[in-house]
Amino acid sequence: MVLDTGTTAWLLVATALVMLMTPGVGFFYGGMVRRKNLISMISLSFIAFALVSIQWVLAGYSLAFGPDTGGFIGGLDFLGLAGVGLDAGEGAYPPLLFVAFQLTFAAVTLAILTSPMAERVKLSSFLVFGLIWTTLVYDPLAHWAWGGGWAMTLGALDFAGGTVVHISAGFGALAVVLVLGKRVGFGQHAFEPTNIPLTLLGAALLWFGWFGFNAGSALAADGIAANAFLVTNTSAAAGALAWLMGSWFRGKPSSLGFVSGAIAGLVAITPAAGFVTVPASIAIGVVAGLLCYGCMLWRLRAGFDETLDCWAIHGMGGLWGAIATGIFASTAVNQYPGLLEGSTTQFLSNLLGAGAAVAYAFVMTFVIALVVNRVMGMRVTEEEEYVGLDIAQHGERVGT
Amino acid sequence: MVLDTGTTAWLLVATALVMLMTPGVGFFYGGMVRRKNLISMISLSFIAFALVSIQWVLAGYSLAFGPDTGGFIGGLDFLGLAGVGLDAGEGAYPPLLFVAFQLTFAAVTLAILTSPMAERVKLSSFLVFGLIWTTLVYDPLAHWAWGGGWAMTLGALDFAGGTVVHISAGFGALAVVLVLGKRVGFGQHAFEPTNIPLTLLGAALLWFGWFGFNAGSALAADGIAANAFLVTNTSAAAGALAWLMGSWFRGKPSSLGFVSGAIAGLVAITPAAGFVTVPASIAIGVVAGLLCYGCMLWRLRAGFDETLDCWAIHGMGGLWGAIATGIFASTAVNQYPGLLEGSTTQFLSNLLGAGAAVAYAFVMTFVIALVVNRVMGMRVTEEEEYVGLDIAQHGERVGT
Amino acid sequence: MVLDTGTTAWLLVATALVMLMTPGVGFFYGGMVRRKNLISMISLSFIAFALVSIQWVLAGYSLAFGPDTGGFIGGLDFLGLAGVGLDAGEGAYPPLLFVAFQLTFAAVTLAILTSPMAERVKLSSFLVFGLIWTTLVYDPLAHWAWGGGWAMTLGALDFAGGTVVHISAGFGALAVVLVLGKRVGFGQHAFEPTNIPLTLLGAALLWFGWFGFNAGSALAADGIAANAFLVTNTSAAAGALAWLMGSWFRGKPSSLGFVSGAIAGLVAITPAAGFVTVPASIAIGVVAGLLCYGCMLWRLRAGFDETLDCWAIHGMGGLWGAIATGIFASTAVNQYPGLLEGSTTQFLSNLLGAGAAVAYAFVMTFVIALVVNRVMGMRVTEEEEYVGLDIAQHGERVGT
Amino acid sequence: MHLVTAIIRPERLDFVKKALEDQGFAGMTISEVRGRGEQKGIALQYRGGTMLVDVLPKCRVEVAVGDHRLDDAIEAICGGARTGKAGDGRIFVTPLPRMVRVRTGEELADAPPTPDKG
Amino acid sequence: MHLVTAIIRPERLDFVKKALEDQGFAGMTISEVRGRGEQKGIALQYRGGTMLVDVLPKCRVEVAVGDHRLDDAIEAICGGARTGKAGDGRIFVTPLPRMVRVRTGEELADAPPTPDKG
Amino acid sequence: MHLVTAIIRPERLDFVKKALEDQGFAGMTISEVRGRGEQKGIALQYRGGTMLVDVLPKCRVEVAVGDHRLDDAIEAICGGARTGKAGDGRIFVTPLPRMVRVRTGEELADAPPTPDKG
Ligand SMILES: Nc1ncnc2c1ncn2[C@@H]1O[C@H](COP(=O)(O)OP(=O)(O)O)[C@@H](O)[C@H]1O
Ligand SMILES: Nc1ncnc2c1ncn2[C@@H]1O[C@H](COP(=O)(O)OP(=O)(O)O)[C@@H](O)[C@H]1O
Ligand SMILES: Nc1ncnc2c1ncn2[C@@H]1O[C@H](COP(=O)(O)OP(=O)(O)O)[C@@H](O)[C@H]1O
Repeated sequence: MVLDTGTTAWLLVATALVMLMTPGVGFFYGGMVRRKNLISMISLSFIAFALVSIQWVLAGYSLAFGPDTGGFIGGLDFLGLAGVGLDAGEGAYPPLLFVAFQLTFAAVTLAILTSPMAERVKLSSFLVFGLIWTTLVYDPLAHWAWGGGWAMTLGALDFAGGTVVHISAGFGALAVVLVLGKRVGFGQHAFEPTNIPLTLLGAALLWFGWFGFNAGSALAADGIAANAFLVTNTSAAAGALAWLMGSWFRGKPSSLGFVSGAIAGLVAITPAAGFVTVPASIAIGVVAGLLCYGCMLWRLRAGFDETLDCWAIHGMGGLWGAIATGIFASTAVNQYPGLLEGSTTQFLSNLLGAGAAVAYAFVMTFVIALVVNRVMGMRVTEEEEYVGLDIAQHGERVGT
Repeated sequence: MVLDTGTTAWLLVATALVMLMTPGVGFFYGGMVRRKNLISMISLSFIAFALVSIQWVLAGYSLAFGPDTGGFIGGLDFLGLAGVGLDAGEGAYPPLLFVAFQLTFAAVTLAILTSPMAERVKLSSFLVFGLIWTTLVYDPLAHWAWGGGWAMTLGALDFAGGTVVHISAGFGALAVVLVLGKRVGFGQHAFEPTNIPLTLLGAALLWFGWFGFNAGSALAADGIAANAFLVTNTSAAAGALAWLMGSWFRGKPSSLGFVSGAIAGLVAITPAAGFVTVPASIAIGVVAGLLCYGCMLWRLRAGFDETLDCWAIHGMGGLWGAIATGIFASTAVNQYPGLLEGSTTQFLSNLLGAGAAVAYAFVMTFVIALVVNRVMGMRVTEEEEYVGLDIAQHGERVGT
Repeated sequence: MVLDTGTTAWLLVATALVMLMTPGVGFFYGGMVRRKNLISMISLSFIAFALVSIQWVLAGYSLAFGPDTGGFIGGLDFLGLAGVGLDAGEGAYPPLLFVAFQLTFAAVTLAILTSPMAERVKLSSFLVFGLIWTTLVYDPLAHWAWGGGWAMTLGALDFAGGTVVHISAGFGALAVVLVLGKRVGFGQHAFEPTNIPLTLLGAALLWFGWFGFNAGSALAADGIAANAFLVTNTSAAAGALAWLMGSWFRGKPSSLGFVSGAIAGLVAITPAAGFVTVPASIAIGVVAGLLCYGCMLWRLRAGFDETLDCWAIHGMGGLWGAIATGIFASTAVNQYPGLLEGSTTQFLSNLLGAGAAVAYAFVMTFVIALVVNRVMGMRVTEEEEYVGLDIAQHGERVGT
Repeated sequence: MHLVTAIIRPERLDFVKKALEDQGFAGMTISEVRGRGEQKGIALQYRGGTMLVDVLPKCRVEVAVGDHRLDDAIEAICGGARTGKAGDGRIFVTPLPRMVRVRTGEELADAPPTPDKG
Repeated sequence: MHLVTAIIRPERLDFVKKALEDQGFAGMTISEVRGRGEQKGIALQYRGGTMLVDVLPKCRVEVAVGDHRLDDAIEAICGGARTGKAGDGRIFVTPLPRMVRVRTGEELADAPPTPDKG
Repeated sequence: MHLVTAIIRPERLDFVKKALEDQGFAGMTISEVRGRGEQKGIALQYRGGTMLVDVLPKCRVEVAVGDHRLDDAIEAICGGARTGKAGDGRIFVTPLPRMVRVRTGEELADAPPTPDKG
């Protein structure tokens, strides 16, 4: 195709917006841990971004978007971005820009996955784990859904990464927590968040960046992008208000509940953004807010220290989003009808795509975490955990 | 018209930029209240955004931009965005995108209006008040100026919302403070700001987002947008330096003075951004900085607890901006001549448009606040105010 | 040329992104000073932005981009932006937008230069110094490289300001520290950073804004912009990981090291972004991270109180970037071959351009600082330094 | 001498300072604490979990005073800090046999000077 | 009366509060401090420089108690705060000849009331 | 035993710590306070209003010492904290009849050990 400057302009910006989500995750998570682990928590996201940035241009992009191999993984043709050019390719934008756009998705996924490692992971092991995980879990999943893999062939819809990003991080988190175990003292004494305004800032950056995430996934500056933009915002608002009301019912309407609900709404609309209408997005958001809130309550009761609720919000929100896409997809928006418009096939394809991702992410992550833990230990010592990771791992502290 | 990808790209981004202004208001305001109310203050903006996001797609857009009814309000044709499409309409962009763009304006206006409720409003009452206010005050005002209402017919110029957003919030704030009254202890002991850097961050996000606000209001990626961008920045800088110098004259040049002046300059240039030249924007900014500074000093002397100076900065800055637009509008920029180019009509139209908005916003807000206060009480109890709204309303505290 | 909406849209956004870098510098620097100087440190950046915003539209743009006078400076034809229009000029965008875009570069440069003044500069003197510096140092350097000056004629490549912005600020900083001297107590007791998360936030905003800085400098939404975007990100990530590893080797891998390395990588890729490939950008980033880390260690050992390492990171990173551009420039990306593709000329031109900028920035800055210091004193009194600049200069303190 | 340590409401700090100054007590040390007296606790909610926040922010004011002025100091603090509601605070008085001025190293026998003496 | 000042691990605060409550000590004042006992120092790194951070965050808990309940208070604190490892903290006991309730201005002779008495 | 409480300039903390260590005083508790001695107040401005900030940040250092080492501790602190200008700080000495190590529950009779003994 010939290069379209409007589309290119939008993709440049969308890429920058999604990039901002990774530090956003860092601040969102960081504000909720204890003060002695704040720098560590933010740094995990920053480091995840840098790590994946390098991995992606060297190998990740090729594994995800290289020529299909058996429906499972991409070929090695684009290692080091060999042959990926500046002139418009299949789309109306430079292929290099698509590389950059997709890079930010891969990076933020690893950042989201730092939730179950909060306040206890060893930095060196995180680097090793992260590198393996993004290569063996993220890259194949991206290939399945978007790179010509089996799920794409099957017709499972994932507009902007509900499966690739959120299910993979969410169910991966569940696996990680099984290997890493609880923080010392979890369930015994209260862990108070260190800086709620910082979490609110992170949430604001996430909400802001998510416009690039979802509307950018239209890969064009057109009506689909506009639809994705508006349903994204609507679902976020609906999720936020739903969680707020839900927690009000049980106690006080906390600001953390509000932003958690917003993230839940954003996650759930992600796979659906280019396929559903605004009214449907309200339903998707409300259900996401209430469902994820319920899942969080359950995991607390069950005593899982999946510290920052990556599973409850991203995992379950993403799963609901994949199902909801199969239900609400509408030909009023895009060419795909969902269950409500009579297409059982679409619904089942989406179910299958999501289910496979759940299983693959959970099992593979478990194996990787187990191996890394066996070989080099994924946790710091108890003494280091007591002192805090800021001092123990980074030799720094928040400030005076 | 046919869809233009460049215009669409710019509007997608501008919408995201304006969206970021609402948390920006939250941080800007939040840093200036006492520590025990910081989460509450930020949350009011976040909640305002979610609330208006839902109201707007259900009814607000239709009331503001539906087919005109008597010059006063839009019809109900677009309830739930029925019939608002993805394909380019009257503009070179998808109508759905215009919905999203305008949504962010409606949301930020309610956020700005939280100033006089700081540290004392009851959350449930704010939700009710906010819903009524955005429906009965904001939506009609938006219709008057932009949706085909009487002010638009008259020819009153409001490029990006000096009247609709800033006058309505500013004079609404004056009305709210009459109903809500002062905080306990106001005028007796000093209320020190809890976190000035957070306020500076909020100001930075506002300045950044305002480029979307003003330059986005060109609804095109063209020369008018470029002009709006540059005069916005210039007026902000001029306002900031003017307030800084003014406060230096009376004492020390505070950082809060600097950013307040910047906001004053941004507010004042808002209605004028697409109509005036860069040199005129320096004059508009300097006058805004000094005028709003004077108004703030006056309201402090007068003992009004309009806590975060929404009236002094947005109300009076917006009023000055509406007048300044009538004075400085130049055919060198756009087709409209102002007073300096001999058009008394333009000047008077703008005066009338602004005056009507002042009166309508003040009276309607007063009535709504009065009724909500009578029915459910808009203030927390004195005991809750003493403990702080973070704990009392949200069950949270800033952190450790 | 005829106006292209895609290009215009991208430049509007890129300008906003670069604007955000100036508060980003403020937060980045601010988090590293002591608590009693935090507001002052942030404010210096904010004030620099406002000051240059006014200077630029009045005179700076004309001096930099007015008709060439002897290869050294631009003419006065565009004073007050006379004759700078809204319709597309030589580029496919409104000339006024180019003014705004370039304005943000001039502003951030002065903000970067506040490093050696940290915790000791007198605000009034900073205003005077800043005004003179941007006029006599920045504007000529911008003219040399981009406005038709001798370096441009010579063919020295500086894609986005490695020389104009970073070398000028970095070597200017070295000169300033010679005049201003050390902070009281430097080298005697430890100065602990007040708020590392704030520095991380600043770094995130810088990384984000830098996409506008570098990819925007393509002045088009095309393949060069896409290339600039991706190499920028890659070099930042490489620099961050390199510094992290370097500091790990000597002790603990600090988060401040990570972000310093990222900035180093961003600085070094700046002049090269439109000319080099992704693999080259990894090399550029790694060398930048290690080199700047080494320079910082050296200046600490040497006892220079160039407080926030503007010289080590921006000066030396910029110098390396200019050289690296001469080495790695590739015809696979743009029309210019570098040393590796056999062009010694390109390499030498770049060396000359950078060398001249180093000399000019250092000498001129030294003279200006000396004169301002002689006339009005650039430092606060020792008593004010002890109390802290927030109270002494601004009459404020961070908060409770 | 005695060291008078008062735990007061943060918003009464200015009044306490004023009252002390009026009595000639210029030197003082202030810090932020949290405390609980007879006030009831408040339940905080944190993403589904609950924690009891039963302590509220208070200011601690410490003043070293000579024995003959001890009652004046206590009275001044009570006067400035009192609102009449639960949570007004407490005053603790501990013996202070010695006090030293760092700048000079001198032992201060009595602090602060009585207003009549200067 | 005596003022009991305990320097404890922050994460044991809830247990100490609970233990004190169980013994009928409701009033207390809490603040954040940093401290060093027999624990070794830790070297912090700051962009190339190094600084020794040898102090770790602790909580200070102050309780005013009547003399006949002093041992109960100490025991309660020790019981709540102990983990058995270095860094568990210290308790300082200083004499408290006088204590005043600000709200009423009354001198409190004994604090807190013994659980049997009320 | 006595509890030595020093209010010093924050930037002298490292020197005071060093001086105390040199004398064998390892244990200490540090906190942030604000204080006013003979220094004049400073007027803060807040968006048009004015407030008097007359207190400046200080560090409080507490060291429990045996009676025979009391003067050594005071001297060490003065030596480390002194700059010779107003604002150098004060040292308060209060009696400390009892001290308990939480980890073991043992009463500590004398703290810290004299350097010769320990
Ligand atoms: N027994 C005590 N020991 C230590 N501090 C106390 C005690 N009782 C009260 N306080 C402190 O005094 C503050 C004010 O308490 P307040 O509720 O006014 O006490 P009361 O009304 O019981 O005298 C509390 O927040 C706490 O910090
Ligand atoms: N001599 C002392 N003077 C003042 N505070 C002390 C002293 N010794 C210990 N502390 C305080 O007690 C805390 C706990 O110390 P810890 O290491 O448990 O002491 P130890 O094991 O020596 O009794 C320290 O962090 C410090 O705040
Ligand atoms: N009378 C007092 N009571 C309590 N604290 C005091 C008193 N005098 C001084 N201080 C504390 O000592 C700190 C140092 O005071 P400084 O100005 O050096 O005192 P001076 O020179 O009067 O001895 C003050 O900031 C304050 O915290």
